Amino acid sequence: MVGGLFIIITSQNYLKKVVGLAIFQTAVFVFFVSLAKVLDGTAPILTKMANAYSNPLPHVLILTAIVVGVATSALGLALVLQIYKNYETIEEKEIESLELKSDK
Amino acid sequence: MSNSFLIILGIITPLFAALFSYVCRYNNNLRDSFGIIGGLITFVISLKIFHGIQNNEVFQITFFTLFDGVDFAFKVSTLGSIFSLVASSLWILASIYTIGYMRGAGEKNQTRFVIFYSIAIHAALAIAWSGNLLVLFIFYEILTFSTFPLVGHKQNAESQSAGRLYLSILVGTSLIFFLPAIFWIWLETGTLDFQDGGILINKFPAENLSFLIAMLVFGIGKAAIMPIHRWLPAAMVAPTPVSALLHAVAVVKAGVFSFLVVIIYIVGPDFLLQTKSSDWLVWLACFTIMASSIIAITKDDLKARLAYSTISQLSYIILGAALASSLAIKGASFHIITHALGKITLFFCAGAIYVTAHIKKVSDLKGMGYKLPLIFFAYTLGALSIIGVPPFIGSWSKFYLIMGSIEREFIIVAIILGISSLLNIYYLLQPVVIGFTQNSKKEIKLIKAPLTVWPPLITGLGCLVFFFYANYFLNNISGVIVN
Amino acid sequence: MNFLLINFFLISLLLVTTFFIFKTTSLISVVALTGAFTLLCSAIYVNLDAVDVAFTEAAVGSGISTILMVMAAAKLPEGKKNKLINLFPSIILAVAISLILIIIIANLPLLGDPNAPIHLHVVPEYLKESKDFFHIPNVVTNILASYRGFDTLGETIVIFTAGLGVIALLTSNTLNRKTNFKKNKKK
Amino acid sequence: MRDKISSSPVLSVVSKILFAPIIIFGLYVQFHGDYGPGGGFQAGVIVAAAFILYSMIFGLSKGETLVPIMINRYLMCVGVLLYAGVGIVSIFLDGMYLDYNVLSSDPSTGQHIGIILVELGVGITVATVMIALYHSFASFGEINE
Amino acid sequence: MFDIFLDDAPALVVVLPLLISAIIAFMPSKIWPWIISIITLLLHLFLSLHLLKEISVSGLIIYEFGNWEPPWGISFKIDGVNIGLQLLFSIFVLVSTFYSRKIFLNEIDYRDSGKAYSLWLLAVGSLNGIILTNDIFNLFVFLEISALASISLIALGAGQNRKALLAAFNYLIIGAIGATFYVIGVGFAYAMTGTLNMNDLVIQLAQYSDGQLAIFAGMSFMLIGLMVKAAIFPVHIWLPPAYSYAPSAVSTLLAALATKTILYFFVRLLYEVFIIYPSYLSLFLDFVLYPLSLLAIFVGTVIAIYQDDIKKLLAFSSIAQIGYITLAFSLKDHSGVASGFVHIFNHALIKGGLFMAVGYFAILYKDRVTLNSLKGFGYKYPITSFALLICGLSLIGLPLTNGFISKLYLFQALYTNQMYFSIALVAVSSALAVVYFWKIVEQMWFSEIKFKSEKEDAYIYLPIWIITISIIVFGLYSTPIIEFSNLSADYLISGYQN
Repeated sequence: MVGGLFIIITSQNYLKKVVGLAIFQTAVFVFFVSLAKVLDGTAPILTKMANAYSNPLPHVLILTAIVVGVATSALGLALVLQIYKNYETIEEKEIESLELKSDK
Repeated sequence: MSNSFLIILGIITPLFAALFSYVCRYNNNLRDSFGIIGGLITFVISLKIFHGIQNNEVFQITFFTLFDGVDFAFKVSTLGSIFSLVASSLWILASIYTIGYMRGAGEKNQTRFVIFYSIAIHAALAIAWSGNLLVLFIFYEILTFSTFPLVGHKQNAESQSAGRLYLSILVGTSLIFFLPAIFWIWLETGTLDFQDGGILINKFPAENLSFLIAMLVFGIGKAAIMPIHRWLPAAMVAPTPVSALLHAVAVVKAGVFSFLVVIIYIVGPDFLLQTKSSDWLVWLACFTIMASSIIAITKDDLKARLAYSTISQLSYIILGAALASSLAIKGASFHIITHALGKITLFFCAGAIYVTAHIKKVSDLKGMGYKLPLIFFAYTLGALSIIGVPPFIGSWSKFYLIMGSIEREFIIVAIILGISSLLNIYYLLQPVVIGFTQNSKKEIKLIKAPLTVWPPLITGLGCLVFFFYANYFLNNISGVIVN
Repeated sequence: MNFLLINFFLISLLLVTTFFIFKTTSLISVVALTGAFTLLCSAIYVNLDAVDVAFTEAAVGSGISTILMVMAAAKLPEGKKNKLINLFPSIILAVAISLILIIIIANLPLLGDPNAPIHLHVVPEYLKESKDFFHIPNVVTNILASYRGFDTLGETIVIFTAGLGVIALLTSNTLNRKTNFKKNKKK
Repeated sequence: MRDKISSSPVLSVVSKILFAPIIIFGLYVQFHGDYGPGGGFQAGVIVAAAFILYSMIFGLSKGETLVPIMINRYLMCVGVLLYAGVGIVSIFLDGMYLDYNVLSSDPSTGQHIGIILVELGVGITVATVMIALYHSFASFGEINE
Repeated sequence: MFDIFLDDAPALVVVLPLLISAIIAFMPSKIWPWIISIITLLLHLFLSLHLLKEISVSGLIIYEFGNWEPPWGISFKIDGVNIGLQLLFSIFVLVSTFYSRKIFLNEIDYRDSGKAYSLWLLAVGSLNGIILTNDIFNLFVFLEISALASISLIALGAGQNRKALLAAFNYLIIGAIGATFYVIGVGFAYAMTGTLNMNDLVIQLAQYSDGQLAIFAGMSFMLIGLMVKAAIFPVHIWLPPAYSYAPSAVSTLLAALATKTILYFFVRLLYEVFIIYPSYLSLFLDFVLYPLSLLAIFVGTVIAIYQDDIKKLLAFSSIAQIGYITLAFSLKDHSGVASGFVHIFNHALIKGGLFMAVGYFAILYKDRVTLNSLKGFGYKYPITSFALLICGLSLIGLPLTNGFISKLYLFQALYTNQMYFSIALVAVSSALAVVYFWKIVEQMWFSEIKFKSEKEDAYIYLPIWIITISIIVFGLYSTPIIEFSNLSADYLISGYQN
């Protein structure tokens, strides 16, 4: 998780930032789901054999969150594409210098 | 006409004058006449209110509540009636003078000028008649913003930077000090209404009073005490009628008026005398008087010299308020009138000299006394009044101020006032001396602008005449202080 | 015990993958590694008994989003090796956050403890009602569609918003009327 | 790159064979979500994957004939409307928003109906949005040629 | 029949815009999306008024989705705290939608107006969800809908200036990090309590006294996430570019409402849930929020002075104004919280009006509005300019405008808490506000330039003037705002004192 955050901050490539974001989020989801685990339990699908189930609520929340994450990265990718079209680069440093030039 | 209606009429007349001037902006004569008409109307109303106050009538009107304990209300105080009388009467003369000056100097954007001039008068009248401190503050700000276009009238780099300085000092101080001070008073007392004897006594912690006084004196930047006086000389880039407005009719007068009102009706002189919280201010005022007089001597530009003279004269009033004894406050209140009359005369003359001969500097005045005898005559009258020579009205206020300082046993202050009068003589009469004694070799073309000559003559003679009728005002002023 | 071992193994794989994503500059490789990362995650989910989540992660995370990333990467230039910016502050930040997290997680109830508050409040009701009232064995579906149906509506709308946003961004007339991809490239 | 793929006979044949089973699997996941893992999201993604596979191999324009862009976009809306509409219907039937109990005389059956409808809405939206995303990404930069 | 719907007003105010957005998304028409949006928002306003009526009778509405009792299901809660905000929201959204039509026609290709209005309604619905929701995870969902919708809208500003793309991208990355932090926080809170409902959370937190460290950490993560979203000082960097490069109508909506709704939830979380641990709360308020607010006020104002681009200037001034609000919220007493709410209301109106006017100028000037480009606008477009002037004076906080009322109550709150240094800082920063605002006025009226002007468009200046007049009216007659704010503070603070 921290690695993802690390990538976001240090990378200069916009696509890599999106990837870093995805990793960051996924890591958080893994942590969240691990809260739901019950030792010796099974998946929360009711059967006659099992008597302990893992907690289904975090699963539901994370389902939602995964979809949200995908939506975010899709939008991010679209933005990266548009940025490339307009700037012809997706490196942060180069765009900054381009903008500095155009301001003058 | 009911009393409350009079107030409304008096306050909105200048606004209507502004409106009509805008409507008739294509007809110069018609446009400029509204200033005079409006001045006459407000003058009559002010006079009526002045007499009504003398007869213990109550002039007050309340519109609505702004927040707990504070209404949007007007209520004329004794001091306010005097200030409104000064402002409205001088507006008539200033309007006449403006016509002569603006046309003679060929300024642009005359319509805008006339409109904002009227709005400034509106604000000044509303300040005079405001019923509580917040209403006063509102119109104080309106006055600042409406005079900004006048100060920056010429729209060149110099006037723009002067305008910025003007605005930033005035608005800045009022937002940083004045408004918080108002909030403070409101939080401690729950009201902001003007009352005889003040509202703070028994409610406000006495140990914090000097702090509050400091916030007020620095917050009311229009009173131009040092070190926040810089805006006043800077604003000299404006046309002379504006200087007259600033120095005599509205702006600085509104400043010292506000301060006096706060001392008399909010803090209460008794409370001040008990706590002696304003004694430090006496010394600051003395310092301002001396320092600005000395600076005035070094200035060669006539208007700049007059500006520093104003700063020193304003501090007389603050000094009076800070002394807080009944005689000193009487003198301070009366000084509003005397200084207005004297200073407007001087500025009218300076402007007239500029329009007719295009001279700004004192050293260039050589020999002009013979060419412009009427103007120089008026100038002399005004200067003598400000110096405080007896047959002129200015001597009264100085007399009372000196008496007040002796009453409070500030002997040194009395001495300083004397020294300052000597300095006055030097820097105010020097132009006259130069004008009549030295001869210039330069040929100077004169432009005729008769409308700029008569107003200073009238005010100059006024300085002389009212000396004998001073009781007419002084009786009224003595009602200011209820000891 | 097996459970913990497998978990430990998968998580160390995750760390290795993350490190390589960080190192790699070629965008396509980054994307491929990300796909691997999410697949590993879904394996972890299975191990944690979260089959629904694992299914979704496999389908959505490593399926669709990898496809999208590949397509984007195909249209983008190769990544350049840049100097790392903000390296030092981000290391500090990363270490600090990790430390905080470790301390906190040490404070949480043990992994898999059936008596943690999380398993005692609210959820037992879900399990009971699913059996007695819904007659639907997959509790996740019940909660998703019924108890927390409003969240799921929101989630559907998130997806819809993203779709709409991408359509507006990539194919709309507003953004594409001035310039054109190919022309820009030639310049 | 695409030319190479579509000219390869192996790929095109395999994908044609795979197409139908993927869709059926998707539908299975969609409606079997009550009993095993799965549901609207997963199903939507799987169905979308089938279409994406198809248009990857045979080209965008071919894919477009399968699911026209505009229809796909309208279906996006229909999915959301279906979900939100179930809520509105339950209000009509004097229940709270998204109260499935009132959809049928037996609350349990009502829940079943509600869940199935809602999951269908989710499935439609997810599938169509994914196709739309693919479309936008694939066609980006080429539409103005 | 209509009554059936009225009973479900809490759900409908949120669902209706979302539902309608799906209908209008791909409409090929140029005008119908707008008309439908207006009708929807009229209904929305009607429903909000109905809610107000209900609240004035009962004082509290808990709306249970799917008829599942909380904490099992998701619920909305409407009480004195949010009813005022809900009403303001309804009215402002309606006005700004009315305003947006001509602006969108200029800045966005007409063929995209369906999509734009669909995104607009999505943003509206989700922001409204943030106001009403009583479930900490549901909030995350709404946060994300609103973030995605507004990011897309901001990116549409790239039709004017490509920097909008960068702004949107930064917002996306930073916003997503913030949201993920929030989710971590929710995870911790859930792990310790097993519930997501805010009311139940309070009850459960009171039971589990051990493992407090995890709870504090959870709280901190949630707060950090929300601070990112609300653009509280050190994490505000996404806001200025996002507001300034978005299409003008969008900046209006975002500046007026987006951060406000999140701030509202922020304070609700603080005073309704975290109140369980007063020592933690006061630690956070005194040593985190309070200094950050002061910094925000100072830094925001100073940076605003140096801006040349008017929309950027306004955005930085927003940072400072958010600082005022959080400063008020950090005071821990009734007067502080109430004054924070007063400023939420007033600042929403002021900034809304300013962005509207500046947005119109951008259309008239056909480029980004910088200080230089405003030369002579005061004479050519007097109606809009005058509105701008009034809004600006209100921003400075001069009497007779609602900005003054805000300042009055803020001063009062600070004074009763004896925070003299803050008073001085607020006073200085409002004086500095004169500097940056006066630069605009000077350009508009005191510089001469000749150019061809168009006639002002009533469709645009009418909404601007509605806002302006409300600014004056609330300056003169502030009772409604004060009462709503006091009500909010009553609800929040009563928990604190017990």
